[in-house]
Amino acid sequence: EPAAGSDEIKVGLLHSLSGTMAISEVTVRDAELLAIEEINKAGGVLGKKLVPVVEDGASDWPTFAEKATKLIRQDKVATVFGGWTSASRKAMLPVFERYKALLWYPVQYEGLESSPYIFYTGATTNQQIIPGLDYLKEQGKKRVFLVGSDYVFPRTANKIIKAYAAANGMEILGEEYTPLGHTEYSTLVNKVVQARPDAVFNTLNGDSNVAFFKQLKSAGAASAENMPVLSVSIAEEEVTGIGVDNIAGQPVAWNYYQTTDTPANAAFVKAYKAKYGSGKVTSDPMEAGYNAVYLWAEAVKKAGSTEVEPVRKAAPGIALERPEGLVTIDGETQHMYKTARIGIVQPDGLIKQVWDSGKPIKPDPYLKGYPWAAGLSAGQ
Amino acid sequence: MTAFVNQLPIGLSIGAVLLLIALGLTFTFGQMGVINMAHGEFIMAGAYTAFLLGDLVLALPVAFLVAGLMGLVLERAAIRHFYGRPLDTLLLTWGVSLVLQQLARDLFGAPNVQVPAPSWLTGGVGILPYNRLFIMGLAVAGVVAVWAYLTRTGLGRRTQAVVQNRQLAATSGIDTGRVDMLTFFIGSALAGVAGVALTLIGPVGPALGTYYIVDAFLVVVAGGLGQLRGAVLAAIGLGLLNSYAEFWSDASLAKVVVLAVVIAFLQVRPQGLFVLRSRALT
Amino acid sequence: MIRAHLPFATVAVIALVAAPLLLEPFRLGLLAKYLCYAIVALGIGLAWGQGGMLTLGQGVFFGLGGYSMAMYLKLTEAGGGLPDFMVWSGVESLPALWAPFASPVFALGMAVAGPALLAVLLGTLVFRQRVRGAYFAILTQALAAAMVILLVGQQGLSGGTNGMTNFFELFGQDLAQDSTQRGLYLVVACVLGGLYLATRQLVHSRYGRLLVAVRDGEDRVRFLGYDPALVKTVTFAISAGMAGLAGALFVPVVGIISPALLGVVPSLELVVAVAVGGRHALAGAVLGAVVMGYAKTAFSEQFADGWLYLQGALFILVMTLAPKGIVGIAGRLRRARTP
Amino acid sequence: MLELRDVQVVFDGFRALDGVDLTVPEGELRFLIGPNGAGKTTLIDVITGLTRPAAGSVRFEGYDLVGRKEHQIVRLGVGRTFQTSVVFEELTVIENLDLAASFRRPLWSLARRRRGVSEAVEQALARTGLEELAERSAGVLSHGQRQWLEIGMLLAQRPRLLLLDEPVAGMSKDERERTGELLTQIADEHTVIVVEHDMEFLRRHASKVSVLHEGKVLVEGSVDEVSADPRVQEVYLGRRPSDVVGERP
Amino acid sequence: MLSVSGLESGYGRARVLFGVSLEVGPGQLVCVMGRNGVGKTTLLNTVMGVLPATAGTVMFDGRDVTRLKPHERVRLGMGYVPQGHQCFPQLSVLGNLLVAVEAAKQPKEVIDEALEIFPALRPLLKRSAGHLSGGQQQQLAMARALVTKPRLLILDEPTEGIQPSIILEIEAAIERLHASGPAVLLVEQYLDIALRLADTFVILDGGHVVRTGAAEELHREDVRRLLAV
Ligand SMILES: Nc1ncnc2c1ncn2[C@@H]1O[C@H](COP(=O)(O)OP(=O)(O)OP(=O)(O)O)[C@@H](O)[C@H]1O
Ligand SMILES: Nc1ncnc2c1ncn2[C@@H]1O[C@H](COP(=O)(O)OP(=O)(O)OP(=O)(O)O)[C@@H](O)[C@H]1O
Ligand SMILES: NC(N)=O
Ligand SMILES: [Mg+2]
Ligand SMILES: [Mg+2]
Repeated sequence: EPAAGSDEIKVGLLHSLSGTMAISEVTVRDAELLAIEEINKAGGVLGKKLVPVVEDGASDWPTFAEKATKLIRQDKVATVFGGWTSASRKAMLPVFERYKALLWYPVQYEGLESSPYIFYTGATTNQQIIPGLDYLKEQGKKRVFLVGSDYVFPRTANKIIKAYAAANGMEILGEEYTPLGHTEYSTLVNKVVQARPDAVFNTLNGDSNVAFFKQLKSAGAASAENMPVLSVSIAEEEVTGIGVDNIAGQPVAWNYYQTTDTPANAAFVKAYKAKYGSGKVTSDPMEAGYNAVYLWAEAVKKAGSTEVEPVRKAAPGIALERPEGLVTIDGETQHMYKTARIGIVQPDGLIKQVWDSGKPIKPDPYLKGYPWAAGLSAGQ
Repeated sequence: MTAFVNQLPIGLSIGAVLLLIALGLTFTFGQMGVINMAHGEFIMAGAYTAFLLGDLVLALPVAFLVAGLMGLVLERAAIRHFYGRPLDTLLLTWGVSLVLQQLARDLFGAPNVQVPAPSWLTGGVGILPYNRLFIMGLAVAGVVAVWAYLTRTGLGRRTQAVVQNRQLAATSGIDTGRVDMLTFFIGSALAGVAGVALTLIGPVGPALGTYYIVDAFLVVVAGGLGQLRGAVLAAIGLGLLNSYAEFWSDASLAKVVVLAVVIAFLQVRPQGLFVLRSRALT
Repeated sequence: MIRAHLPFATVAVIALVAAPLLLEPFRLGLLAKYLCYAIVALGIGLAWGQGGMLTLGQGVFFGLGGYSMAMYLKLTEAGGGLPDFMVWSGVESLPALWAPFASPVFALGMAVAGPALLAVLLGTLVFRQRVRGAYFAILTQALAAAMVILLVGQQGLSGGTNGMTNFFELFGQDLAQDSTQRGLYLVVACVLGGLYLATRQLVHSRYGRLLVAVRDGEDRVRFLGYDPALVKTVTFAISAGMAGLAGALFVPVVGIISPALLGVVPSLELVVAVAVGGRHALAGAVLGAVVMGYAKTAFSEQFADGWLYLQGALFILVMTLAPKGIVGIAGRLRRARTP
Repeated sequence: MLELRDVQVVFDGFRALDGVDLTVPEGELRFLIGPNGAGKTTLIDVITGLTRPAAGSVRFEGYDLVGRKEHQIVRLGVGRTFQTSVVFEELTVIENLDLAASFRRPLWSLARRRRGVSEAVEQALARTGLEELAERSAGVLSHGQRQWLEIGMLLAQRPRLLLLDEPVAGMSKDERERTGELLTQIADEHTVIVVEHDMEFLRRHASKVSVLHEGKVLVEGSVDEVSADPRVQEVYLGRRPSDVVGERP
Repeated sequence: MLSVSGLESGYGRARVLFGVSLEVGPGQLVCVMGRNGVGKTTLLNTVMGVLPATAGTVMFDGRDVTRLKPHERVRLGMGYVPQGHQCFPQLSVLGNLLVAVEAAKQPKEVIDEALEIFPALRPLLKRSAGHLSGGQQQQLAMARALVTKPRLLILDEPTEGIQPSIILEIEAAIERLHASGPAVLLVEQYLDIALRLADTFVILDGGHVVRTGAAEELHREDVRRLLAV
């Protein structure tokens, strides 16, 4: 066990390295390791080297809680970068609050949350889902079918979508959930096809996306032109597994693509490929994880300490040029200002941006700025 | 109405998938009494074979061999110590399945991979795409082959003899070890074939096997152990049930309904659809 | 007499005195978790090792117990309001199902009685029809799968995939305090010890012999004038009740209950643990749960990337080389030493 | 006491029992013989609830046995042994016997440990000569020893009607002798039905014999009457009834 | 033909056979006798390789077969009818016979020959063997061994549970069979049959051979005395 000597700072990386979520989370960990390596190469933080302590959440929420406890109490890490699913975050939240430790969570999620001990570097709903809906509306897609995995993110997202639809003259033709890991979509495809929606809003997660798109494509009835499927959980990494043929031309909503044109991104993509192989792609959650390390390091520098409270105090207002553009920490919610982007999956498997919000959007996890969403965050 | 009618062929095609994944189990589970939880990983091996070859048709025979050989190794290395203890094989093979999943993760990476579907499989008839028809055809072919093997060859008979009375089989001149190997080879090989077919409709990744294993065993249980016609009817029945239950409710509830129906069904036919009764007490 | 109880007494002293003194709070918490699993394992040892019912759905009972306790904890914490997850799931008033769980007596009672009743129901259905062996195993496995889907689908009632977490206090004690956690550990250890003694008594009684007879020759038992379905159902219910109690203890110890804890995989892991420890001896079941729990933690900490290999390999090795599990190896060694 | 009327059993179209009428009064030792496949075991199966008759009635001490579960029939006082003996291999001989003797106790009372050996078990041990093997597990018994244990379990159950399916098959001469005496003794107070093929054994111990053939009772009578019957000779005894296997070791 | 010397075997730590030796010459019929539990079945199982021998050797046709698997011994010409009317319960009667025929690579016609000896089986050919009565199963077991055309036939209480008339048939069949060449190793409780058939006796007690000799040398009363408890 590496002792935290005077010239080292231990940080925890807690992602699923086994189980169903490993597909996505391993790459986020890799991006975080890259950031740590880069920071160390540049002299570390406060003159000390960062030492990553990697733990496996094993796609199992209670394990996330246990490993988080271990990182905090046993390894006494300065902070933890970790999680992907909302379930894992919900499981870790009480642990971080109980021990007053810090978690950096890198994935887009359903909002309606802000813990003083969590920094959210992925998008909240007003930075991804609502822009996605705006995009559909702009395209004249008014009749929408909702398809999602059966857990908290899709269900909450769909609640927001329905409220949005009610306020914006959209019609929701159906709302279907399938268990995580579900792979038989013929019935669902039949339902979708029969409903003849203008568009599908897809919040399926993980392997189900592969089955869904393959089976939708071979049913032949839907094409990206007459019935686009807008996805919010499919990034570059997932496209290969789905098969480009099955998803090319479909829209996705994120804050970052590998093709995003910033100098910081050029460097990030280059460094990532150099470290992990030229065939590898980068994606939004990876970039958010990569950012998280830099943002924390910046806060530590500013605070002059790795202690939790000074870092929290120092964090608000920190703004860095990141691969996705300017990212600023919002002190009130501990979420980030992020630029929303709609992209289209290209035949080469990359995603080309077709729309962006022009500037970073202020995070609004409780959608306080949207009158139609008033009922959603009641009780918070 | 169209949607409703469409569910019929959809149910049949779900049944065909179930049948294809359960077919190998009628060998390993039905004939040998081995509850092979690694069956799903043999399916996965078939799928990755298709990925490596990049050609579905070529992959069918190769996956048959690859998965079959994996089964053979498993049988020789471990399972043969467990005959007569079927419930223990369940746990053993589950351990094997964990290791194989992790192995796949290390060999091929955690993300899913893509197997290109041959161009002649694009398109379809009505609601049924050609790839579904292909799977149905494969399932039918598999059933016929298994049926012929079990009832038309001496090997099939020897397989049954070994399971039913191992010691007597040995003293009747049957090389029980060879029969075990062969049976397990075929059962696993069929999983490989199923894996190739599944690349047409599902994800190809390390967790592939886990998605199908519970359903596959339900089919075998509902059909009656080792009963080919039982497995066929159970697969079709469960496929249709699944299709209509999901049509009227949702995918989650459909799964629960399927299970409830299987339990209810076992109230009427405790040993599954078809059962060979024996006078012997257990 | 004294010699017969010596091993148990030694273990009891280590567990009740040495462990709380020597282990850091985090490790003691982990040990408490393993001991909760050991209670489930004890039930599996009874149902499977003795009674031959390979139950692959024990997580369901564990979960029912856990959810009962979690509902109580959530309600005390909400103090008349709605639990947090209901708020973000859009539930507006407390579901009727939840109301009685505000009472700790009801919640604890249900944690044990609920699983036992479900077991009686299932047992009556399947055992009367003489469904057994692999059929029973696969049915219970499907039950676990279905239960997870149901829980996940009922997000407003159950917290969905997330399950329930964020518990603050139990009977007025702050769960974040190390002293509370130490107290919980002692409670778990005592419950396990008591159940172990009771189960051992049962196994060595006539009932235990009958159970073995049912396992090895259910049909023949009928001709001795017993109803095997009744014997099996009662045993299954006892083991389900134990799993439920374990679940109820688990929740304040670990601080979360979620469908991931009661599905096919955790249920299988528990059975595997029993097999590794040695299913024919109750001590084996308990030992197996602790060893496998520890191995999982240790392997995954040391080798975050490849620990599944080690877990799988450990398990395959024990199963193939020592079909009677760790207890079997120990027994063989002892016999080798005493000529 | 036991009365079977027109009992029929059909398996996939095959009539294993084709209208059996049989009355066995209290305290009788009745032997049942007949060709292999005549339906003797099936008859016992029907009485004990293992096989459900397609038609006919089975009455025992006024109770209708048809449709009752196996264990309920045992609780009415009907016990049996099996042609292929089935004992609990992991339990010791004593434990096997004790289980057989304890079925009338309420289930909860079984949760106590067995202390010592009950009278019924002791008697069964003595009568079967299994004392020496008492603490051995039944799994190590040889074929013949298992036969004895089966008989012991039947005795320990203390039924009023005992049905024995080829109890002396595979036993040595002395043991057959002992079994015969035992059965005669038991029949004083109980009703006993024994299926056997050993004619010498019958000659020594049987008073009344029923011959079953193709699912029907062919003849009933004393051993001599029955073995003199040409039909019995034809279908069962064979051409050399005089020197038919008699001597045993 | 078969030569067993110093054979020891048992179950786990329990030894049952203590140095058993016996010879079966070509065309000879040797009858093993002994009370219940003396180790007769254990002896036959060890000779067939079902149980491993812990010491001693089994020679067949001058070849050491002690370490061979059961099926290899069958292929060398040993046929076995185990005790307790065993069968493959879910195969038909015909299936049971075919399995044995195929394993021994015999022509299908041998089945007809076997059915001549056991005509009662003919109407039952399609029935599942598990459904047969005990006696029918025992007849099937005999037939199954016969169709492999063994050169040494090993029988463990073949007449148990069989009706008197068929016992006579079996006796005649064994007599005929062994007259036509094959040697026979027989365990039998029916002394009459044993005395009529056997060329040589081997009497076991407590896992030891206590007496062995040609039929002429042994008198009925001697045998009886040796077998008494
Ligand atoms: N489940 C079944 N299915 C088909 N046939 C059966 C079944 N059970 C029994 N039989 C047939 O019924 C007949 C009667 O069998 P049973 O066992 O009663 O004969 P048995 O008189 O006891 O003969 P044995 O003296 O050989 O023991 C046999 O021909 C047998 O093959
Ligand atoms: N599986 C076993 N495990 C342990 N001991 C056994 C086992 N089978 C038999 N024995 C013991 O070995 C001894 C010899 O048994 P075996 O079956 O060879 O006897 P046998 O002479 O064939 O008797 P029988 O005439 O009753 O068939 C017996 O004392 C028996 O208790
Ligand atoms: N936050 C998510 N995608 O679960
Ligand atoms: Mg019979
Ligand atoms: Mg014997």
